[in-house]
Parts: sequence; structure tokens; C-alpha cells
Amino acid sequence: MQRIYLDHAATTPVLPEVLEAMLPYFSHEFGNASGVYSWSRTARQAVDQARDTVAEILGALAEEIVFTAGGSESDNLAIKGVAWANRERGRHIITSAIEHHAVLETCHWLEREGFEVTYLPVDSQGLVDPSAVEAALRPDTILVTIMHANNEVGTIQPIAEIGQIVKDSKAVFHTDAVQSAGVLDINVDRLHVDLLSLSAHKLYGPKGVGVLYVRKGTRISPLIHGGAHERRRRAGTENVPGIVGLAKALEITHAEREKENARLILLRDRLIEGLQTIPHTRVNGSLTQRLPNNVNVCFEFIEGESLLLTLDMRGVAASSGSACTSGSLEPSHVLLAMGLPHEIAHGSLRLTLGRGTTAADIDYVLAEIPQIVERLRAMSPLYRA
Amino acid sequence: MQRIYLDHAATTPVLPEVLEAMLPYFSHEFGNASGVYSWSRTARQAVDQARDTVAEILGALAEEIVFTAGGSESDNLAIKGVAWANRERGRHIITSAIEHHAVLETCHWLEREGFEVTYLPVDSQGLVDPSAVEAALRPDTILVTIMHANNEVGTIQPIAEIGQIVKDSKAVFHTDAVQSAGVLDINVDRLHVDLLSLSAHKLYGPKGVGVLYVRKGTRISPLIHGGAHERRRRAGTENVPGIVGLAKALEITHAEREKENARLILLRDRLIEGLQTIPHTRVNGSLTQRLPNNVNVCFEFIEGESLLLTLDMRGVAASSGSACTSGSLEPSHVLLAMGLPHEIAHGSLRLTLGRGTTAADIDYVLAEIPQIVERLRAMSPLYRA
Amino acid sequence: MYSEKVMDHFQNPRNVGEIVDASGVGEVGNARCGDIMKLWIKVEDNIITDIKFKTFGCGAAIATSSMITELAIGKTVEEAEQITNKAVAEALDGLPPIKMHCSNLAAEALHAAIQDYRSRNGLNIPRSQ
Amino acid sequence: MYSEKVMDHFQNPRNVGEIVDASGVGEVGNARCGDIMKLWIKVEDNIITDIKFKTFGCGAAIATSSMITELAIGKTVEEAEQITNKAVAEALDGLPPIKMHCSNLAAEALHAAIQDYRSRNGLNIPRSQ
Ligand SMILES: Cc1ncc(COP(=O)(O)O)c(C=O)c1O
Ligand SMILES: Cc1ncc(COP(=O)(O)O)c(C=O)c1O
Repeated sequence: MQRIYLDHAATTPVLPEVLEAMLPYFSHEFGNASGVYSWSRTARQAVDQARDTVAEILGALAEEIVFTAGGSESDNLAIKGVAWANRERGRHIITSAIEHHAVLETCHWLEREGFEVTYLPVDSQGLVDPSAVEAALRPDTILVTIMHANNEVGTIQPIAEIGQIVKDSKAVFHTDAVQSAGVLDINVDRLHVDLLSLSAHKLYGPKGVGVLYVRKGTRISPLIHGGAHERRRRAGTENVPGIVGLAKALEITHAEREKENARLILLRDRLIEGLQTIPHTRVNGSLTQRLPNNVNVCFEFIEGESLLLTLDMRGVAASSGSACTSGSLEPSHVLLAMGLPHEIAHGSLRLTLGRGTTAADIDYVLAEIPQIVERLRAMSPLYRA
Repeated sequence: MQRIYLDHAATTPVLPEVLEAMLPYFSHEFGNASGVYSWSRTARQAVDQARDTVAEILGALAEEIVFTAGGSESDNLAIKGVAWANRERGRHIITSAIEHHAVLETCHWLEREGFEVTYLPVDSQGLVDPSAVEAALRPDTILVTIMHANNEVGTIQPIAEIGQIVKDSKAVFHTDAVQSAGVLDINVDRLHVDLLSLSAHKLYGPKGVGVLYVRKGTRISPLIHGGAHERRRRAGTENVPGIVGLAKALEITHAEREKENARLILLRDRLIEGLQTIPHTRVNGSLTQRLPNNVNVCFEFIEGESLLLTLDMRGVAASSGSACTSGSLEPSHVLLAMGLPHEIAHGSLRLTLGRGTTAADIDYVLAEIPQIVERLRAMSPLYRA
Repeated sequence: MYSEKVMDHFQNPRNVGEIVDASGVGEVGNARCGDIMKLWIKVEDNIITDIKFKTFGCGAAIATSSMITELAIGKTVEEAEQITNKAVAEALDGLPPIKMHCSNLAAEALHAAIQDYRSRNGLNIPRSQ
Repeated sequence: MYSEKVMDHFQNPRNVGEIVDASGVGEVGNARCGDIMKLWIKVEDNIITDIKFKTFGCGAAIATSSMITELAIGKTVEEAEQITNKAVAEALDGLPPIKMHCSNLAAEALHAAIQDYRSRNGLNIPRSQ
């Protein structure tokens, strides 16, 4: 059976060149980067070089790069770190209703700890209105955190515009760029951000390693205390192969970004158009401000999981809502925030394309999905053909 | 030049079998363990199986195992997690003066957050007195955290005995077993612990992955909020290859533990005896309650870093104090807590043996070190031959 | 995550459809929660001779619907009423913990259909509850 | 982490030892902090004709001691006194930030030896602070 992977927003395979770059650091150059001897120097150089590579792509200084264990940790470090370090100045945080759970759950926790959080609404395409950010800013606002691109519907937020607004306040600005980092420009000056999270496994690097960019002068408390690693912002023996892999993956995806995006946009639009021929289908998210690899649709009268299971039986990996909450009974908070009714939000399908996706893959799913939808609708008590 | 690695307490090389077990999960079976499709099922099964392996070695339930990004995160999660979840019951914590920085710095931070911490002293061998724990327990003590084996001097604490004492109180008991996990029995029932931290890279597994064992019923708040991973105790896409590698490494080291320990003890004792023939040399730590691979000595009148640099020039990797604080100007807090004067504590050398260490390696360093010590002493204004 | 039995009933659901001249119809759940089951029974001589379902829901919801039709067919109304959530889950070789509520729904839908059949036929008996 | 120059001076320190009939001796640092430098100078016709050191300390401490002896030898006392911490660090192609204090120590030890030479010879001049 054909196996077609269309869940690149959940995770991506490690590129062969990336794995190759990592391999020496497992068993041979395995030194702890903190020692004074030769093994350590090799490890230290590898980490330094990776840091330089990442810094260059972000338009940042090497010392502004903090390596973490992934997107969730970066988001937590950014939000809790700023909250703790600045709580004497204020306890108000602004975010949006469609953030990833790593942001939302962290904000919910801070609410229980005595912080106040404003969850900005989004429009029907999933866009945050920059003027709503401006209106929500208060003298005691210490942090604004708005994601760069949404993991479910692929909507790209006007981060640079929001950043300009936040700049004029005393708050710092964080963006969760986990979905965009391998795809969009993430120059921190052009985006006007003070903090930026990314995760290697979303851009063809290894799982378990990420970055938090921290603009010089930003006050932030560590989440993990201990040794003096990462300039005291994140303790723990450096994950040398992971860090090397992250940098290599970011380097490759950025070098090939424009060419690959053009290719993906063609495939994406072909897929969206094909799916729209199925009756009672809605495309979710913006058609213009959209990640090149994201397709998100709702087929009315059917439920998402049964669709995914059937696709899986036909070799196709896809997702409904965000990966880490599937198994939950809640429909996507993103689709609800965009105004979709519950019963329709339950029937969403996310197909996210990637470097391995071919036109033949798109043709295959376009041949399969209409049959599957028809079969499930025939079983549905909500559907009258 | 010969290259002899004697810093296994800082980190260890990934065993070939471990790397082999990890490799399929980077580029082929790369699925996000949270999806519903086949790639995810393979990843989920790998994680489940790793969890079972770890649980079995710890004598724990699979659901009691939380995968983290390493020893520092496990320590932080254990200590902050218990502190936050139990602060309404009490705000007193007991630890020892010789813990790793991941524990000590976390405790210092909690002190600034309104908790009270008792730092128990140790005797000249680095041992915590269980009756001191008993005396320090108060009605508002919520946590006792004492390391299993010390990373600098290798002293093994009477954890089971302390655990028995803590059991009779309302506090929970955490042990940092990062140094002992691949070497000693870490059965959580025999140790009477509620929480136990370990880190893969200290036991021939990969960097950037660890475990926190959390006994069923122990109240703990997450450090990283977000998705529902690890039963809501630690958010973030699972580091599948890392987790697989951790389990494999723990499995191998435990299967071969007794044989390997016997071999190491012979080499260790030969090294200690050889070094003791150098005048003005002290062996630090207990000679009986000691990790099989740890040698820690002070050569009076010389300073540690210059010793390490010279050893490095002769191909030998060693350490002075703990890896993550080298570069600091402070002498080891462990040696100071054991009563050594500052000037002697500055001259400590830690040699930690491992699976690759041979008798020839020991002979080599035993031939080199006396010359190096003599040369540095000849340069020292403190030394009168 | 699902047993082979669940996957079999999901892929090849038994008794999908509607019964035009049903003796009773039950509908439970709501679209808001992501699960709706509708179940039709045909009762002859107090025996369930035909049963059909339509379900909007996850894989487990479809499989439990299918399974309960197999368990109920051929049984007397009283026997069918004894079918518990647990029995449905067990017949499917178990369900993941977060999906256990789906077996509730299937049993509820059957009971609702039986109630409907009884009330249509004036057979409502006072429940000892 | 150290430059090649530092490593060279650490491995092959110049002018290690003591001068029995020194004109001045300086000792700075303390063992508690992990660094002690002791420096002997021989002054003839106001020129430093010989200089020796002994150091208890890290690699940087030994290298800066060695370097300052090279910088000072052959200089007049006044010239030697102008040698700054910065000059020592620069002559070594730089030091890691956390090791900068070691170049302080070397300059201090030299100044202390010069002071000792002056006070032994009644040459103390009031310093314009
Ligand atoms: C937008 C966004 N933020 C954060 C995360 C969390 O990243 P990780 O799983 O690497 O912790 C993800 C993916 O899961 C994501 O899509
Ligand atoms: C006793 C002890 N605890 C905790 C740690 C921290 O582990 P990691 O570096 O994996 O975060 C270490 C090692 O650095 C250690 O030796």
C-alpha cells in the first residue's frame, strides 16, 4: 500500500543531511560542552557554530539564542520567564484565542498565579486585528504573545505590524514561530519581536530541541535552574547532536525556502480546489495569509476522527485539530474562535504538505477523500443527500 | 597521541547498540506519537515499550514514568512541581549542602519565592546523617530531596534509610539519581522514594532526555504546560529516538551492572592507591560508600584547572569540580561542605572511569600525574619541597 | 490505539441504515459533543428481528453502534435491555479509556429505541428504581 | 577556550623560579580565591635585569605571570610600572571574560615588587593618587 504523509505540521522526518551532521556527536565527539579538554572543545565548537548559524538566520546575536528542548519549553520559558522577571512592574498579558496549547495552558496557569490575561478574538479567517492589540495594551501589560502562523489553519498573523505597536509600550513581544520557522522569514528585527520560539522537529530537524530567541536586555527568569549553561537562562547539559541538527535543518530549509514554498503553494491550491468540489465543504483560514503547506477543511455531517481512521487505512496520514489534543473530545478551539459551530468544527481535516509531497500524492488523496466522505455521510444521521 | 577519557561523570558516549536502536526513529518512523495514523502508532509503540522498560528497571508502573529533557529538568520538575502543588500544606523543604546545582539553584529560587529550605550538612566523607533528616522534619515540610550518589566525590547516600524516615512524615521524598542510575539498584520501593530523577547521557544514552519517576498519588504541578503529553505532567512532542535510546541504555547498563561494577572497582582502587603514593595527596569522599567509577583527590599546593589543562595536553580528559561550573572561580561547594579548606578544595581532580576504561589507561595516568603534579608544585609559591 | 475488533467494526460496520417501518427509534448524543447515534429496531413477537443504525462520531462510536446491533439482534426485548456498556466494550476487546463514553452512547441508544417501541405499544411498565 | 599564546605560555612558562638576592618581591592574591602570584625582580641601574615568578592558579594565571615577566624584563622601573592589565591580556591575544581578573593579578604583582624595591631603597615617591 502507498503511504502518504500529510501531517507535516505535526512533525517532519529528519533530513538525511541533518542526521549525518548529528551522527558524529553521539558516540565519538560525545564530550560535555562544559569541560576544558579536547572532547569538550569539539562539542563546544559545534554548539557555538550552531548558535551562530541560528543567530544569522534570525538576524540576531549569538548570545540572544537559547537552546531548549522544543517549542513547548520555549513558549513556557518565554511567557513564565517574562512574567516572573517583570511581575513587580505589572501582571497583565495579552495573547490570542487561537494560540497553541503551550501558550494557552501557560497563560491559564499564570491566571491562577495572579496574572491577568486578555485573549484577543480572531476574525472568521483566524486573523488577529493589530488595532485590538493596541486597544488591549495597558500600563501594566508586561507581555504580548501572538503566534506567527497557526498550526491548525495556517493563518499568518501580521506580526511585524503588531510588533511596531508593542514597541511603543513597555511590554515585550513574543511570537510562537514553531510553524513558520522553516517556511517564512523569521528575521527578528523585521518582525519586531523580543522573543521567538521555534522547534527543530517541525522543520526537518530532530525532536526534543528548540530555540528561544531572547532580545538583549529582555528581562527573563529561567524555567530550569541549575548549571550556568545558556548564560544562566536554561540549565542542563547541552544536547549537542540535537543542537547541531537543529542548526543544519534551519540552514537547509532557509536556503531552499522560496523555491520550496512556490512548489508547495501550487500543490496546496490544487488540493484545496479539488476538495472544494465536494458538496458541503468549507475551507478554514485565510486563502491569502496562509502557510504554503496548510490545507484545512470541514466536511459537514461527518466527524474528524472517523475520517482520519479511514484515511489511515488507505495509507494517508492526516490530522484533525492539533496533534497533541487529538484523543480529546473537544473540537478545535481555533475553529470555534473563528466562529464555526461545534458540529462543523468536529468535522475538520488538516492536510499539511512537505518536502516529500508530490503531485501524485495530491491526486491520490483527491481520488480517495470524496469516496470516504460519501461513505461516512451515508452513515451519518445528520446527512440528507 | 593517546586519548583517554576519564570524565564519565560529566557525560558518556552513546553505545553503538543504543544509537542503532534510535536510528529508525529519526527519518523513517518519524511520526508524532500523538496522531491516529500508522506512523504515529509506530512511534507510540516505541515510546510505550521504552516506558515499560524503564518502569520495570525502577520497579514502577508505566504511568509513573515521565520523560523529560534531562536531569536538570527532572530535578526542577520534581522540586518546583511538588512545591507548587503542595504550597497550601506547607512551605518547608529539606535538602543537603552537596546537591547538584540543578537542585540547589532550584531551592535557592524557591527561597526567594517564599519557601524555607534546610540545607543539611554532611560529614567529612560527604555523608548525610539520616537522623539529621528526622530532626529537620517539621509539620510543614512538604519535600525532602537528597541525591543518591554525589557527582563530584561519588559518595552514596543512605537513601533507603532516609526514605523510611520520610515515609512516616507528610513530606514526599525525591532523589537525584542522575549519577547512580546506570550503576546502582534504583528500585523505587527498595529506595523508598516518591520521585527519582535520571538522565540518559550519564548512562551511555543520548543527551537531552531524562526521566522523572513520580509515585502514583504524588501531587505535582507541571513545569512545562501545553499539550496532554506524559499524562499532563510534561508538555511537548515526545523525543521518540531519545526516549528509545534512554530505555535501551538503561536496559544494557542494568543487565551488565554487577559485572561492570566489579571490573571498575578494581581499576578505581588501583588508581586511588597509585595516586596516594604522591605526597600531600588526599582522597575525597567515602572509601566504602562510593560509586564504582569515581576517584576524587586533592593535590595540595596546586590548582585544579592547570592540572586539567596539562592532563588534556597529554590526552587525558578529567574534571575538577562539577562540569557545569568549571569556568567558575568558586571552589567545589561539595568539598567545602565536607570541611576542606578553600586552598585545598581548589586543587581537586575528579577521574571517573567507564565502560571503555582499561588497565592500560590507569597505568598511563598513574605514570603521568606524578610528573604533572611535581611540575606544577615546582611553580607554586605555596610549595616547599 | 483501537483493538482489531474495533477496527473491523469500524471498517465494516454491520447493520448501517434505517428501517422505514421501525417498531422503535432511539437517538442520543448531540452534534455539539461530536457524537450522535440513531438506532431503529423492528420487534416481532417480542423479539428484535431487525436493527439498523446511523452514527455521526469517532471510530469508537461507529464500532460500538455496529457491535450493539450484533449483540441485540435475535434477542427478546428484555434480554436486549440487559446489554450493558461494559458488555459492548468487552465484545470489542476493550476501548481506550477516553473512548469509554462511546459504549455508553450505544447502550443508551438501544434503550431509547426499546422505550420508544414500548411507548408506541402501551407497554410501559413501572420501573423499580 | 584559551588562545594559542596563552597555551604556549602555560606549557612553557618563561622565567619560573625565585631570585635569591632579589631587589624587590611582590605577592598578591590568596589561596582561598585560588590564585597566588609571587614575583621577584632584580633591578640594576633602574633597569629590570632579571625577573622570576611562582604562581598557584589556573592556566590563565600562569600564562599572565609568564607574559608579564617577558614584558617587564629589560624595561626601566618606570616603564615596567606602566604595564597595564590590558597590555598583558592583549599580548596573550586575549583572555576569556571570566579569566580577565588573572591579568589584573599579574600587573598587581609586578607593581607590588616595584613598590618593594622602592621602599627597600628609600625611593618611595608620593603618588599623585
Ligand atoms: C504553534 C506551535 N507551538 C508550539 C508547539 C510545541 O512544540 P513542541 O511539540 O516541539 O514542544 C507546536 C507543536 O506541537 C506548535 O505547532
Ligand atoms: C547529580 C546530577 N544531577 C543533575 C545533573 C543534571 O543533568 P543534565 O545535565 O542531564 O541536565 C547532573 C549532571 O550534570 C548530575 O551529575
